[in-house]
Amino acid sequence: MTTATVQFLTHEGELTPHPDHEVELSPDSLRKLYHDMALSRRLDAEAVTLQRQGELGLWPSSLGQEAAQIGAGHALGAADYVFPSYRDHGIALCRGVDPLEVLRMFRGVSNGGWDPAENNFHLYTLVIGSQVLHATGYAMGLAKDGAPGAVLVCFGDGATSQGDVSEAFNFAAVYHAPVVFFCQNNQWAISEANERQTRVPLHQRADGFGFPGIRVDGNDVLACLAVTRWALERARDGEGPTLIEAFTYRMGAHTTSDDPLRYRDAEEVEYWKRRDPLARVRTLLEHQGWADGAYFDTVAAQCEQRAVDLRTRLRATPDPRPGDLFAHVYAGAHALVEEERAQFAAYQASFADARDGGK
Amino acid sequence: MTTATVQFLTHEGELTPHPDHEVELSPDSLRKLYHDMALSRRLDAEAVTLQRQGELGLWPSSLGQEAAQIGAGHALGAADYVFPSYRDHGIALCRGVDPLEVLRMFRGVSNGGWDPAENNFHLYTLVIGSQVLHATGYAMGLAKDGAPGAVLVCFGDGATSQGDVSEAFNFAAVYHAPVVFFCQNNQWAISEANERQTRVPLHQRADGFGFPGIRVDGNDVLACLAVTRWALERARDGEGPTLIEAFTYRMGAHTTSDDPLRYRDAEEVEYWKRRDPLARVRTLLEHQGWADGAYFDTVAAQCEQRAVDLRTRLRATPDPRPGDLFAHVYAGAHALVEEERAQFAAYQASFADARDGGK
Amino acid sequence: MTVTTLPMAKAINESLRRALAADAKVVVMGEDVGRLGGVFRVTDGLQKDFGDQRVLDTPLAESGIVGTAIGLALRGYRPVVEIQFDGFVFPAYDQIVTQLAKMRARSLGRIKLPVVIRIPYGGGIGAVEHHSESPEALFAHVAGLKVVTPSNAGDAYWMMQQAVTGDDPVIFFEPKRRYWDKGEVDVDAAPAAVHRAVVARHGSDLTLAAYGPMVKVCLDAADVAAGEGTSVEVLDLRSLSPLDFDTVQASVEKTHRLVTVHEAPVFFGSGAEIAARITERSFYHLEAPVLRVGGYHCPYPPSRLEEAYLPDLDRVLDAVDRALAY
Amino acid sequence: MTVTTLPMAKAINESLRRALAADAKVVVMGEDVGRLGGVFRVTDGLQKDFGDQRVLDTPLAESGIVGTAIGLALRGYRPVVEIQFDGFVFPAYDQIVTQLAKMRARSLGRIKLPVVIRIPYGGGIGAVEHHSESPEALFAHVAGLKVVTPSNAGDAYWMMQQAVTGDDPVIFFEPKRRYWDKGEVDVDAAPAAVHRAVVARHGSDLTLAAYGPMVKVCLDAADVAAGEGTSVEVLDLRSLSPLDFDTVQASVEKTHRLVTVHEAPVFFGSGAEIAARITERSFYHLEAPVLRVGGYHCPYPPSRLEEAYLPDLDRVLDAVDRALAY
Ligand SMILES: Cc1ncc(C[n+]2csc(CCOP(=O)(O)OP(=O)(O)O)c2C)c(N)n1
Ligand SMILES: Cc1ncc(C[n+]2csc(CCOP(=O)(O)OP(=O)(O)O)c2C)c(N)n1
Ligand SMILES: [Mg+2]
Ligand SMILES: [Mg+2]
Repeated sequence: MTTATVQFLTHEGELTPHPDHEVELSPDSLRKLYHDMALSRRLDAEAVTLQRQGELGLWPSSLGQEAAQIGAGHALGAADYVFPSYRDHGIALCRGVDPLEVLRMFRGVSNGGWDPAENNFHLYTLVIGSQVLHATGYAMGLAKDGAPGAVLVCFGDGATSQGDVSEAFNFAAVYHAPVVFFCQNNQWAISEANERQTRVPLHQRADGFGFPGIRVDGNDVLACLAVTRWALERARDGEGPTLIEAFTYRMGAHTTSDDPLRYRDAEEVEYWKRRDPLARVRTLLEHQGWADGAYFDTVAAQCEQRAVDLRTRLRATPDPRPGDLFAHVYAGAHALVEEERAQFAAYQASFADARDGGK
Repeated sequence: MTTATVQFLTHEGELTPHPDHEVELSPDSLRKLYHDMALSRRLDAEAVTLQRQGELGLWPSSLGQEAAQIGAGHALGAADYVFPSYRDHGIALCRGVDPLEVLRMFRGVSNGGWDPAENNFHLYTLVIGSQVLHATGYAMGLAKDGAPGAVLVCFGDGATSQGDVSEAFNFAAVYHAPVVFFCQNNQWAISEANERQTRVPLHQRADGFGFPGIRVDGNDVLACLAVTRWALERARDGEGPTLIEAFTYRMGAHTTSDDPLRYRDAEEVEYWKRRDPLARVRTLLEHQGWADGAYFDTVAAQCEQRAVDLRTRLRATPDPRPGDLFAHVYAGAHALVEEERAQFAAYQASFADARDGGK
Repeated sequence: MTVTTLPMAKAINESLRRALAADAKVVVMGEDVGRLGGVFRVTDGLQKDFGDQRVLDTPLAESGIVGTAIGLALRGYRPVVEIQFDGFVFPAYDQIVTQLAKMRARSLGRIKLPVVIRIPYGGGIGAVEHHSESPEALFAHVAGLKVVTPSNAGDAYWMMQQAVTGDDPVIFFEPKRRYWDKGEVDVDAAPAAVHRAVVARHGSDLTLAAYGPMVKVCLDAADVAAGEGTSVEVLDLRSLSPLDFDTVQASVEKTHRLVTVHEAPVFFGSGAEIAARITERSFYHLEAPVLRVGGYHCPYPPSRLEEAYLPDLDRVLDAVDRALAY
Repeated sequence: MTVTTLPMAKAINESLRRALAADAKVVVMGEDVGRLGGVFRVTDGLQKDFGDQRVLDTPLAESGIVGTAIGLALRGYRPVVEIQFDGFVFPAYDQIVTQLAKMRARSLGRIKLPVVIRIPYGGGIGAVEHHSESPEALFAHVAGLKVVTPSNAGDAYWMMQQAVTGDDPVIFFEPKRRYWDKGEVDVDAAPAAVHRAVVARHGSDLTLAAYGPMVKVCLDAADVAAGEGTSVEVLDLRSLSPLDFDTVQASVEKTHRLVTVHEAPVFFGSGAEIAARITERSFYHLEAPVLRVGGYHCPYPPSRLEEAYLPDLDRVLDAVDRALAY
């Protein structure tokens, strides 16, 4: 594969044709991409605010990665199955997952929350790299079933260092599994820059396992869409796995617990602000005459409305009940869980009694 | 790197010049290589016999891999440190490890046995791939110390599938560690052929991590020597890691417990017999006029003598004492170990008492 | 009733064969399980009969095997994974502990992961390092996993059926030194309810609680004890998570003395949990503290020392004597 | 005597600083330990002061970190490894269990591996999944490892000195919810001998045995109990392998009642080992069975449930009452 970065849209918002890849452009599709990116950004900002207000325990912001996520999200078909990492709120949005579900998880209401089967969107995985093997196994199953669809699995630049990810690359290659490895290289793994993780551009990792790796401008939604679509089609057509390295930038902190001022320069952030994934689409929409100020105002208002709605619903989210501890540990019976559940209930009741007794 | 296989000596025993690599040939050095290969083979055969006779619990034969092991072994300098796998009896020989120590391990007398510091030859590692990380860490330490020498680490084709091995490749690349990854691709991991482990030739794995990978004819001792020497020099010169894939063949069973007739064809074995690593050196020695029948008889007699000696000494090897169980668990004191040691001694003594009491 | 006499390895083989035939979603996977039939031949002939889409020789990577098995289970499969030896399960430990065990709870019960992980375990076969260990405590401590281990061919057959058809992940420990011990297998009727301990031998003076490879040792010890006038009850626990404390309690409240026996190290081993819980449940019934027989706090030794390391008849009888001396 | 008052995190930082200054072979390594100073700032400033050859930001791969640390130790280094959170130690579990723990015995004592693995552990900080676990039992069961955990700043300082300068691998569990609790650190005199439990509060009616984050909870419970006329002795175990049973036994033979407290699940947890061994040692002294307070047999719950899950003052007092009721 070429080591050049696939780009369709420069950071000044100009279209650049690409020899190998293409994407059809229409006012509607471009506006939809813009809309989803704007919504993703707005809800992400809302989540950061909600965390500051104590409504969430933690939030890993996707700020700056909207092109990668919305591009990949738009490439997916209904039969495709996604294994996200923990920062893929944009893809969740494209899949139709209620953002409230994602926030509930970071509120500490559940460790997962949504129904993966409903939108073919698996739960977030926090143990770095684990899900890459799950995705590969799922893809092996798809192939066994002769089912349509492919698997897209998301992970970060840091994750590529984990043995599990290399094992997944190898299993996928050996079994020729219909899986697209979608690495969002946001250049940071918490405080560690790419050179602490790898000596070579990450898409090159695929060469060593025997399938194509390709780098795409991760801040160019059109390129991300086109390349992901291409890779998914390859997978569906039985051509095996692909590694996509979406080269992007984590504009914010690693999570709301993190302080990036300790480890990276303000200039770097400024540099990447000028490569903002939304700005360039906005420029293109304007240049093409496909959207005007009124349109952008409408989008902003819609997003605002969604944010307000999300905030309201989150605040109304009840805590789980203590007895839920024991609810889903096993599918079948487990004597110890039953014993502890009963002891716990009795213990809880003794408190209620004590309270009622006016203690 | 070239994907062609480096070869100096065809399997008919003819010299073929190589554009990138060379090795100086002298009667003495070639005879020494032959001698060590022959000795390795003879002692290996002795070990198989000893296992059949119940003197060993298990033996993983190195039959067929003598060129790879003796070639690599001769490339090592005194300051280099080796992390073997569990089949590297030929390299152990080159390092000066008493073969009895290796046999003691497979007799079940110890789980390791020799002193790694004595010959810069680490203990065998049975958990596939683990030692590749140890080697990388050791090499990182060498570099930190500014010490001379490099690390050579051995592993098999199957091992390349383990996450640990990929992690080691990546650590070595990132830290530019002076380590040579010496993969003996004997084409089988117990019953699994290469295509169950990888989609591409294994030396290619290195590309994805950013250092050179090279395939060498693993049945050509001259090529193995030259390429390993080259890679070790690169490492010592601060040029970082190299992956060598020595393409060879496991002529025997995986271990004495294995029955390869269940999973591979006789023709394949026959094919590789014609590529025997010793035969071609013998032919070359004869063609060059550097050795004659008398020489080969002498070598055979020497090897026989070593085998007899080994057998005698092995048979005289005492079992460890039961109390040794507790001997080396910790360096410092550990109350539980002391308690159990005392209980065990008392229990053992009670038996002696019972026996003495004529029970 | 169709009873046949089979070695345990063959009973498991037959059970897997039945599972593969009954449900197209059952897949068997692991290192060397296909063409070779596994290093212990437990999967012998399965690939030949069910094809390489059902019985997969995998790359040599335990994390990869379990991780992809989880993915297959998410896609509706029921993978039965073989780990070649006890000591090689640890590369997969992360996938087992953080993913396999927890994903059901994480999904609020929406996801089920019916993955069976078969692990030949235990010593006594004169093997090299890492081939004789008993790591069951390291799995029983982890919520979300079931941990079982048969002691005989009939149980092995049925417990495998239960494991494969159940909807929870099961760590299935196979006592490798009993693989060739023959036993009766009734393919029509399961010998005991799932996750129940059974009384392998009735007695009244003391209870021995064991599982897997140690059940036979305990039965032998009970024989010898009987000759010396002591009536020993032997329990075969069969399952460690859940652990059938009711059966243990009932036995102890009859015999008033309990000795636990396992190959794994005593320190933080199964015996500790059994001792602690039974002492709590039956405090006033115990006439002696629960004594524990097991491995020492040292790495599993080289094979020429394993006789000294492993609990055997004498060590069990020694503990029986000590318990009776209270 | 040079006593300063420091939060535990800072005490460990100072201890690492002292170790780095005292011995050029000490290296600190892990994810984000350098520039960032670790997510809990325990290694804050160390890279700045000792350079990136002594304090290494590593690739994101726990097996790689521990595996290369073993290699460095073989080369004569004394690596102090940070695992970012308890739930992320499992990718390294294979290297820890099969290599780090066993290599000394494998080499007949010729190899020493002075590797310290620091693990911030435990809950109570409102974190997401995998960030609140207490996996200590999974290490204590493994021979060849030492397992320690301080409960206060002074101990943390000294136990780290002992861990780094000792020649055995040490799993060093740091109770993350106590990181910011201040305590006195005397940099001239170690507060207690290595691997000894200490009596954190004297009492006569019942013994509470705890470690790490639960010591404070037990001290608080003892306070409340004192107000109700019950004199509770609190032991801070400090080390789980080896575990100082002598001190526990001495206390129990005085108070006749024992309750163990830890955050980890009770099933197969530390409390089981303590209960089993102390019951064996002090059978005739116990007036009640050893009761165990700890986590339930479920995955660590989402943070809005952790209050229900974690042992707290009330649950400890409930167990105290139950033990006294015998
Ligand atoms: C196995 C494991 N180790 C460590 C962590 C702690 N951790 C959480 S995120 C992170 C960095 C991940 O970086 P990257 O893969 O680049 O993803 P990004 O956060 O940039 O999206 C680390 C080290 C973890 N979650 N899992
Ligand atoms: C982690 C681990 N898993 C499984 C095994 C069992 N096992 C021993 S050797 C072997 C095959 C190794 O093949 P390869 O790496 O090609 O080396 P070779 O035996 O051919 O020299 C396997 C699966 C092991 N030793 N370690
Ligand atoms: Mg990143
Ligand atoms: Mg091989």
